[in-house]
Amino acid sequence: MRYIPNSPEERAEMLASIGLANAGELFRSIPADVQLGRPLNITDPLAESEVIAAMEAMAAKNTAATKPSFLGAGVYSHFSPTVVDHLIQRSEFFTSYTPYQPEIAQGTLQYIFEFQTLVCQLTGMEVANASMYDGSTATAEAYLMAQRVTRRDKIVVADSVHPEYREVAKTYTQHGSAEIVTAAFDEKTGRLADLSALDDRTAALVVQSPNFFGCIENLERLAEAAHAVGALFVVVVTEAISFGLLKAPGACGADIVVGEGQSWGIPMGFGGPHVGIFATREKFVRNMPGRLCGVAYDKNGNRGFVLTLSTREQHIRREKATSNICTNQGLIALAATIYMETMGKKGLQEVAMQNAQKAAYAAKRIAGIDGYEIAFSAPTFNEFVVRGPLAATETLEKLRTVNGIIGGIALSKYYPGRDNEFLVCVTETSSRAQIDSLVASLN
Amino acid sequence: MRYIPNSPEERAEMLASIGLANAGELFRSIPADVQLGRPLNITDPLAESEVIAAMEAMAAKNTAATKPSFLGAGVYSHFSPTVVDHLIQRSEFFTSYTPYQPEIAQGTLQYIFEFQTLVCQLTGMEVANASMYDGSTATAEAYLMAQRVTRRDKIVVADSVHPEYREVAKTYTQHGSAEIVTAAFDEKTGRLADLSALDDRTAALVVQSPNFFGCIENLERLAEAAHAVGALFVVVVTEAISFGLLKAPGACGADIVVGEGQSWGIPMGFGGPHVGIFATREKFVRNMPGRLCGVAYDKNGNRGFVLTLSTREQHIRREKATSNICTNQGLIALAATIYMETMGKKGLQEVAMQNAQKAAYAAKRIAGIDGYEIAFSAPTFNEFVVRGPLAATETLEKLRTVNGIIGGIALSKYYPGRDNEFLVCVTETSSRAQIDSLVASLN
Amino acid sequence: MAIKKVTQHPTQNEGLIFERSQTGRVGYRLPKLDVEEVANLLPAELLRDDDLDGVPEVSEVDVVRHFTRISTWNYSIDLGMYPLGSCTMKYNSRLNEKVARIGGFAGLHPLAPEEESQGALELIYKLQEDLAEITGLPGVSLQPAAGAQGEMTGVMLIRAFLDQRDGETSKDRRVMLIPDSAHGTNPASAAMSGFTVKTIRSTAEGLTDMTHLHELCDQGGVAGVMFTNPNTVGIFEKNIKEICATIHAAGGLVYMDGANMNALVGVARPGDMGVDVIHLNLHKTFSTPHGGGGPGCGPCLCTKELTPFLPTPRIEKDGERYFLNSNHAKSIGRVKAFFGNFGMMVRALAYIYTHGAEGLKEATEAAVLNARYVSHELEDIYDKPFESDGMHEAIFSHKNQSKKGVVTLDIAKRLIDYGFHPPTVYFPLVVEGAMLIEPTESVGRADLDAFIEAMIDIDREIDEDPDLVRNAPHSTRIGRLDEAAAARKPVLRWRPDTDASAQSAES
Amino acid sequence: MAIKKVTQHPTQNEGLIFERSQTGRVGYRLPKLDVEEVANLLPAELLRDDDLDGVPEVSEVDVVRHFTRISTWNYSIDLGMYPLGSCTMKYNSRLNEKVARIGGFAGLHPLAPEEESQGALELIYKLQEDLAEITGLPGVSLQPAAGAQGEMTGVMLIRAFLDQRDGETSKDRRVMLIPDSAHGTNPASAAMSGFTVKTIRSTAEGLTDMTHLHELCDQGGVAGVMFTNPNTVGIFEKNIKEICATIHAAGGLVYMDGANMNALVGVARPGDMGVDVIHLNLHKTFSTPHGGGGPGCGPCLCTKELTPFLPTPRIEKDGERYFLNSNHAKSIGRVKAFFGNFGMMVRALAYIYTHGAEGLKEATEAAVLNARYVSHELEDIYDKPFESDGMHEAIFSHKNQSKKGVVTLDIAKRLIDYGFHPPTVYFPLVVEGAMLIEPTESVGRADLDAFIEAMIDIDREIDEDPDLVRNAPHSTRIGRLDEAAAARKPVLRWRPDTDASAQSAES
Ligand SMILES: Cc1ncc(COP(=O)(O)O)c(C=O)c1O
Ligand SMILES: Cc1ncc(COP(=O)(O)O)c(C=O)c1O
Repeated sequence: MRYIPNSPEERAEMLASIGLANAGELFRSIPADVQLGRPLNITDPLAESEVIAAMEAMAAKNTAATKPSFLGAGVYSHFSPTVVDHLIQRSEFFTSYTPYQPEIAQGTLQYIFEFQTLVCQLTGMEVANASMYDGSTATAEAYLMAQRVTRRDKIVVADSVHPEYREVAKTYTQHGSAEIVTAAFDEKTGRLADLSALDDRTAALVVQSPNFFGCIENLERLAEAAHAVGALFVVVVTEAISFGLLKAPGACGADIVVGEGQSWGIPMGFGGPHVGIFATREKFVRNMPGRLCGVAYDKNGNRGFVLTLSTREQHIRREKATSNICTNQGLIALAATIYMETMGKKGLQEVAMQNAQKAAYAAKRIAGIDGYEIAFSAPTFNEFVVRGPLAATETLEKLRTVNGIIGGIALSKYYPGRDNEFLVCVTETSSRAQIDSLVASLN
Repeated sequence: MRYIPNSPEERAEMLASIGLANAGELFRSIPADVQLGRPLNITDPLAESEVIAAMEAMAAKNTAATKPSFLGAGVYSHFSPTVVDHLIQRSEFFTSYTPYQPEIAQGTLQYIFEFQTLVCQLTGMEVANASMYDGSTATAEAYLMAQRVTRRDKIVVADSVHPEYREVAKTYTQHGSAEIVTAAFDEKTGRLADLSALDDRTAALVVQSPNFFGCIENLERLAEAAHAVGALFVVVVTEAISFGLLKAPGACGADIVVGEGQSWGIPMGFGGPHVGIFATREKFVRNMPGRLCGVAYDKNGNRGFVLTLSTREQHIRREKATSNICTNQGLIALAATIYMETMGKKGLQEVAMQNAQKAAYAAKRIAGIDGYEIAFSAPTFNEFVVRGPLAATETLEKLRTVNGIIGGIALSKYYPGRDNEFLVCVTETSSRAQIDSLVASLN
Repeated sequence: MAIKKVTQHPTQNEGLIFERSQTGRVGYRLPKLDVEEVANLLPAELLRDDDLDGVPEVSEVDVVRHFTRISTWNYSIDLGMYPLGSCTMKYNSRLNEKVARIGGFAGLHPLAPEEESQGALELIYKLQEDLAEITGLPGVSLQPAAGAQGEMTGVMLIRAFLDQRDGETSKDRRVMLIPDSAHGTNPASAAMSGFTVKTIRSTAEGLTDMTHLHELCDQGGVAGVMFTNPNTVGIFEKNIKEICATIHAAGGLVYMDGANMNALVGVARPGDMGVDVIHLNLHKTFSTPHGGGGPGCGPCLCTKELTPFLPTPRIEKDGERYFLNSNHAKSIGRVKAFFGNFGMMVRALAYIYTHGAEGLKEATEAAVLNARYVSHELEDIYDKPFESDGMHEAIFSHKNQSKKGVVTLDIAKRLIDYGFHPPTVYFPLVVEGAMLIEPTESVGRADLDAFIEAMIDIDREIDEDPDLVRNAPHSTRIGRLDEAAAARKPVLRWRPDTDASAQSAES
Repeated sequence: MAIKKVTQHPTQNEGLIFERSQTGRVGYRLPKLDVEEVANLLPAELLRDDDLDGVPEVSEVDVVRHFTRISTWNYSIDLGMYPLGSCTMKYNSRLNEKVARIGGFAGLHPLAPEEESQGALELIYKLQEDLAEITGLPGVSLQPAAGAQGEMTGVMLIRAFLDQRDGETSKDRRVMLIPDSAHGTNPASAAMSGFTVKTIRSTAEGLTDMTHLHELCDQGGVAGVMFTNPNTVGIFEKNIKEICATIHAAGGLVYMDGANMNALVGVARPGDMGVDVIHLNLHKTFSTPHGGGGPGCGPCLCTKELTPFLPTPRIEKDGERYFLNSNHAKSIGRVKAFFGNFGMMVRALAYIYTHGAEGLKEATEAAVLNARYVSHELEDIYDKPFESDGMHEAIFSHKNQSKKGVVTLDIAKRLIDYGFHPPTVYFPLVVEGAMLIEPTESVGRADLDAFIEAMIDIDREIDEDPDLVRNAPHSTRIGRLDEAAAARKPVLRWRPDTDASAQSAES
């Protein structure tokens, strides 16, 4: 086996040197009746070229990967500079472990510190952690943290938060004391409307902006409402590119900002691995889940970085930890860091602007088709809901089969009853020609 | 420009700090009448995604790259383990210069030393250099070195040496004193037959094995003939995979072995970059062209490596140098080294055996088609000449257009008059199915 | 000394990117906007007004040099032996990296129509089948992003099963038994599922204390046990069947932490031991890169009885067609958006294909042999806390050395000077000054011998020059960092006033 | 000292792969042979009988660790400033690496039918056109594999032109004039084309000595001149037009070595100066990676008059179709099999596309500015041998320091301790103890300042502690190597008896 350095000959010598006759004796401590005693029913070893062929054959069946697509809803098509994937393939980065030995892990620790800083800068928050699994689990952890901080149990969550995020949060909280109330959005604007559920038992008001329908929420107003009842204001962001253009949640009064960093140069990869972001205010830092990296000095005064405030974490606190998370999304956080730094201030602004402009162009063109309208009136970033004359599933199926375009997501998948509506996403990677052919095909 | 660190602002400051008003003044020493004074007539800068799109558009027009192919003739399709291309992309390797500062280039020097050793082991020679441009220029340098060593000028070269190699050697030697005589091959065996040109004015007998027709020469016999007249015996090898199976030229009496290392895991890449190999006997080392890496020690007795015997080279010897070569094919030599070491003794033997077996299978099948025969009787490795009923150009064109198979090379391209013959190459990357469909299509 | 004067050494003293930033530098170029630009597209009050203050401005060259330089400060598997016990730091195949990047995988949107993502569903399905065969447990969910999430998922399966089986009275079963040697994520995950933890003692041989286990079961209310096998000291729980039987008899279910499956693949299957549910760490046993902290993939596998409760959507097959099935009424629900860390699944399946059945078993044997070899060579010099044979890990305490005033941390740091990554230290807690050494199968004899020689040299150094060891490492860019001070006044992000001065080799 | 005892440090003391080899290790796996295996396919006397004796047997893991470890002993552009004068060590874009690996390029056989390789021919053609525009010379061959081969090609064009122009009498024109400051490849290439070399002196300002040039021309027999511009001391030959005129008047042709084109792209064109033929180094000016020694690509460009003599096949266009044209009767012939180092052409065109006209000029300006800045900051401390402004390089002699017994080599080695690659040293020969510094445009001000500070520190160290500098480097794995001894008894390959013992940090 080419991944095993020691040859059968060497292994035989080593066995002998520790007084064993054969490899079987290594497993003497396993009772015979639980030993398998037969070969696994798994393929014979494949050659390198055969593995590649098998994988390429499967990949080729993913025909959607090569078609013009307007899918968004939490995973976005953005261009990632070549340096991102090249640099994360430095084996010093991708073949190292969690930096528990700081003297030989400063490379990892320094980029985590840069990631934490960039997340703070973009979200407008004071502290951010080293990453969560993804936006959905980060949202779930926000529910739990809000309960810890406020010692209250009611979570008021907007109906327009990504449905899969709400499902995950429900799973995470099902055995705790949380009471989850869903707040409806306004049929005209698409924004969160009904805040009646907010009361003095409320731990958090949780909203997404731009929300699942692409509508940008009026965060300041919502923050006031939450704070008025002593609840935390939690803002979820699924499209991290929006930070380049839209007012930072932190500047709007958010107490916790969670979300998905996939847009920062991470491949869509059928949904993962992506990277969850989690940011909050300094005063809540000891209630945060996940790893934190901080500045430390050696005895010569050299600056370095270490994992810190670990007393929150499972390996110290065990059942009393703020979360059970251990392995996070380190390498993806690195990719996101490289993306943000390569794009830099100007690039993050320009790419956000291009997304907004192209989406606006597409929305305008589509609204111009008779029988079609933009379902909600609130301002949008790079996604919007289209209401058409037919069932969206039919419309999209026709686009796919007749025109070879993946036109978007039928809202009915998540919002039963909303049959004629579908969610369209337009990023900097959609060319005007592709948008025009979408419009032509709808026509 | 994203590759230029200093911003326009910074550059303005730097200009000021050295007392210049603008960038134009940097070029004061260039007379105005030779300054361009207009923008170059070249494209505007493209975005990263636009460059990729432009390149992929061109690459897509190279339809041959994705078709089953039986092309050989000096460039071969072999599988390269993934580690090869991954490791040469370590920037410590690919972004470093020729190792003129050994203390910070030991990585490069050590692999050159390993490359030299591996080339010696496979060719059966005593010394090898750090690489030449390719097999053709290595062959040309062998002509020149043979003249230097023997102080004779006549080069007897087999007609069955790669025609492009002979062309290049002709170009290199055209202004020297060399007299080149071509020796014909035997129409039945395909092996070098006529040695009548050998005489006491002969500097070298130059043969290729397996030769251009795929036929394995009887090197021992030829070596004796060459040595009998005091000429050097120069063996050219275009298919380096053959070393895994065939007797080493060094063991057959070769004085110089030159050839092409592309088969050692290097992409075909439309003909380059590949890597020329050059090996000879210890006693001729000071007459060799190209760089040599050798063992050296520091004052603490630590073993290291340095470029050595440079007094042969242009930067010291100038017009009296053994060659004008400076930049060589370093990174490709690294790739070849990684390939040889990854395949290892057993892998180099098995891949050679597979090539021979598959080619033999194909030859047998093709010979079985009526109207078709194998043109020459000598033993072959992974290439052979097929003689068919029609003009080879027609046969191949039909295979290409009708069956989508690139069937080989019409010999008439290089050997006018040999109209019905074409050269077929079968390597480990041709599946039995592909071979069978070639046979079926010819039928 | 020689380098003392060098205060600017770029590769040694690369600052934070924010310290490199210069107004006006750019590292990107986008295509020109190809639609008419609409002025004030959005109301001003929705727009950012801080001009992304503080976000760096650097060129592509700055980025490449920055990350290349700081990368050289890391140790990694590709540099050498990385014997972190419990972490299974084995070779991360390049082939797996390559196939995970194939466009048809990397460029696929998770919400693409099923008809157009059959290959991805097929891959997940095939991996599910192979993992089921390897563990002997038929129910599989690949949704969990890492081991801890796999644990939470598994524990929730137990909870859901009990709630359905016992109805109301299930609320009296909220005790999860966990050995004192367990990894911290076990109790943490149990707590997230509403269980209270009771700790099982370990015996002198490093095994679960059966009498204590029976006691605890007799106290009642036992929902189940979470144990690791081989356990966290690297010993196989030979009473495994009795453990399972005892728990089952007490009406509870058995959760096995599969982090140590590298000792068992192809040799023994949890399903055959009586285990009800398990998680795997594809980023350990199946070699997906640990990436400096993640990502991982923590599949949860279970018995037929628990299958109905698995997270949805489940990836199922109908004839030749693969599809997502969300209607499993009893499911605990989704634990992650979409389908989990798909990219890790591609790598893991490539790992399985490359090894095949025989290779998987060979890897297990080689991994256990390497650990046993290290244990055998060092047991005369370092205190081996348990008699019984270890499996894939060798464990030592610092007893012999601490007498001389040198502790595990010092030994770990000194190993760095010898070119090795230290083992896992001070875990598990049941062993004083634990050094948990997991060589994995990816280390050859020469490197093992060098490691053993280093450990022996260090023990000698402790006699000759203890301070040399106490002040280690000496060969790194930076010395031991004051972690206590760091936690007292945490600085968790850069700000314009962050002190960069202290980053020189001098000050 | 601290690390003194460490004799086995794997990352510091990785041996040769042959020393790692163990019988039975394998690093590969091929598919099973899918045809019936024929026994003794070939006569025994043709087969190898040495069982590939000595060829290593290692696992894939051994290979990855071996090369990763030794790679860390290299300095590289990605680690920092690499100011080798004349070598133009600029940033090697990752984008270029990516596009060069696109399957349609990397997997294309050079003898594939023209109809099925149009994209590759198109790429070559487009690069030819852009290089012609950049140099102002219309004839292009991309066949030469590197600069030296481009020189040989160019000189042969001159020879062919003269032979045709002068017929028989051409044999009386065999003198190639070359400045004493020229790169060694120039005379070597001239010799390969049957020319004898006469050396032109340089003036005190570092320019071609015009009077000497005229003298030499008057002596007759002049076939041409080979000069570099900016010349190898980094100064633009301001008399360029007169030089060309003089040579032309003498019946010769003008060859310009284009290695220093990074100072001119977008600003001035050799074709407009009267140059007849030039080579470029795509691995310098157009950023294709130098790869630790190669590969390169050395296009040869020439005037319309010389075009008929260019190597064949030439890549030409007929309507929309690109094709290979071999029938140019006057061609000097082929200089390389197939079409040259195509992979480098892909990278170079990507470089041109990324910069565009404006970016190419911007790079030239930035490169010249960086050099001028270094020159300005150091000229008070290091002896600047020439008055005139340099272009893309700063040149100093060690005059000021050698008085104190420290020479250029020592300064170069000490720079290593400061984290920089030394500049080109002792070239060109016309400057005593030359330090030829070419920062290129790829270095930012902070790194330039650090380099300048290092040079100043070293000068101070020479006063305070000259031995510190004389014994440098101190920060590398290995000290200065005894090159003389190495050349006296050359060991050029490993053999089973090669001494590996001396590879420890101790001995
Ligand atoms: C025994 C054990 N259990 C559980 C875990 C948690 O797995 P993960 O880090 O993937 O969440 C680990 C890994 O750290 C472990 O070693
Ligand atoms: C001035 C000059 N001319 C010619 C050459 C030779 O170019 P190459 O090394 O590509 O053959 C070089 C590069 O070393 C050079 O610096």
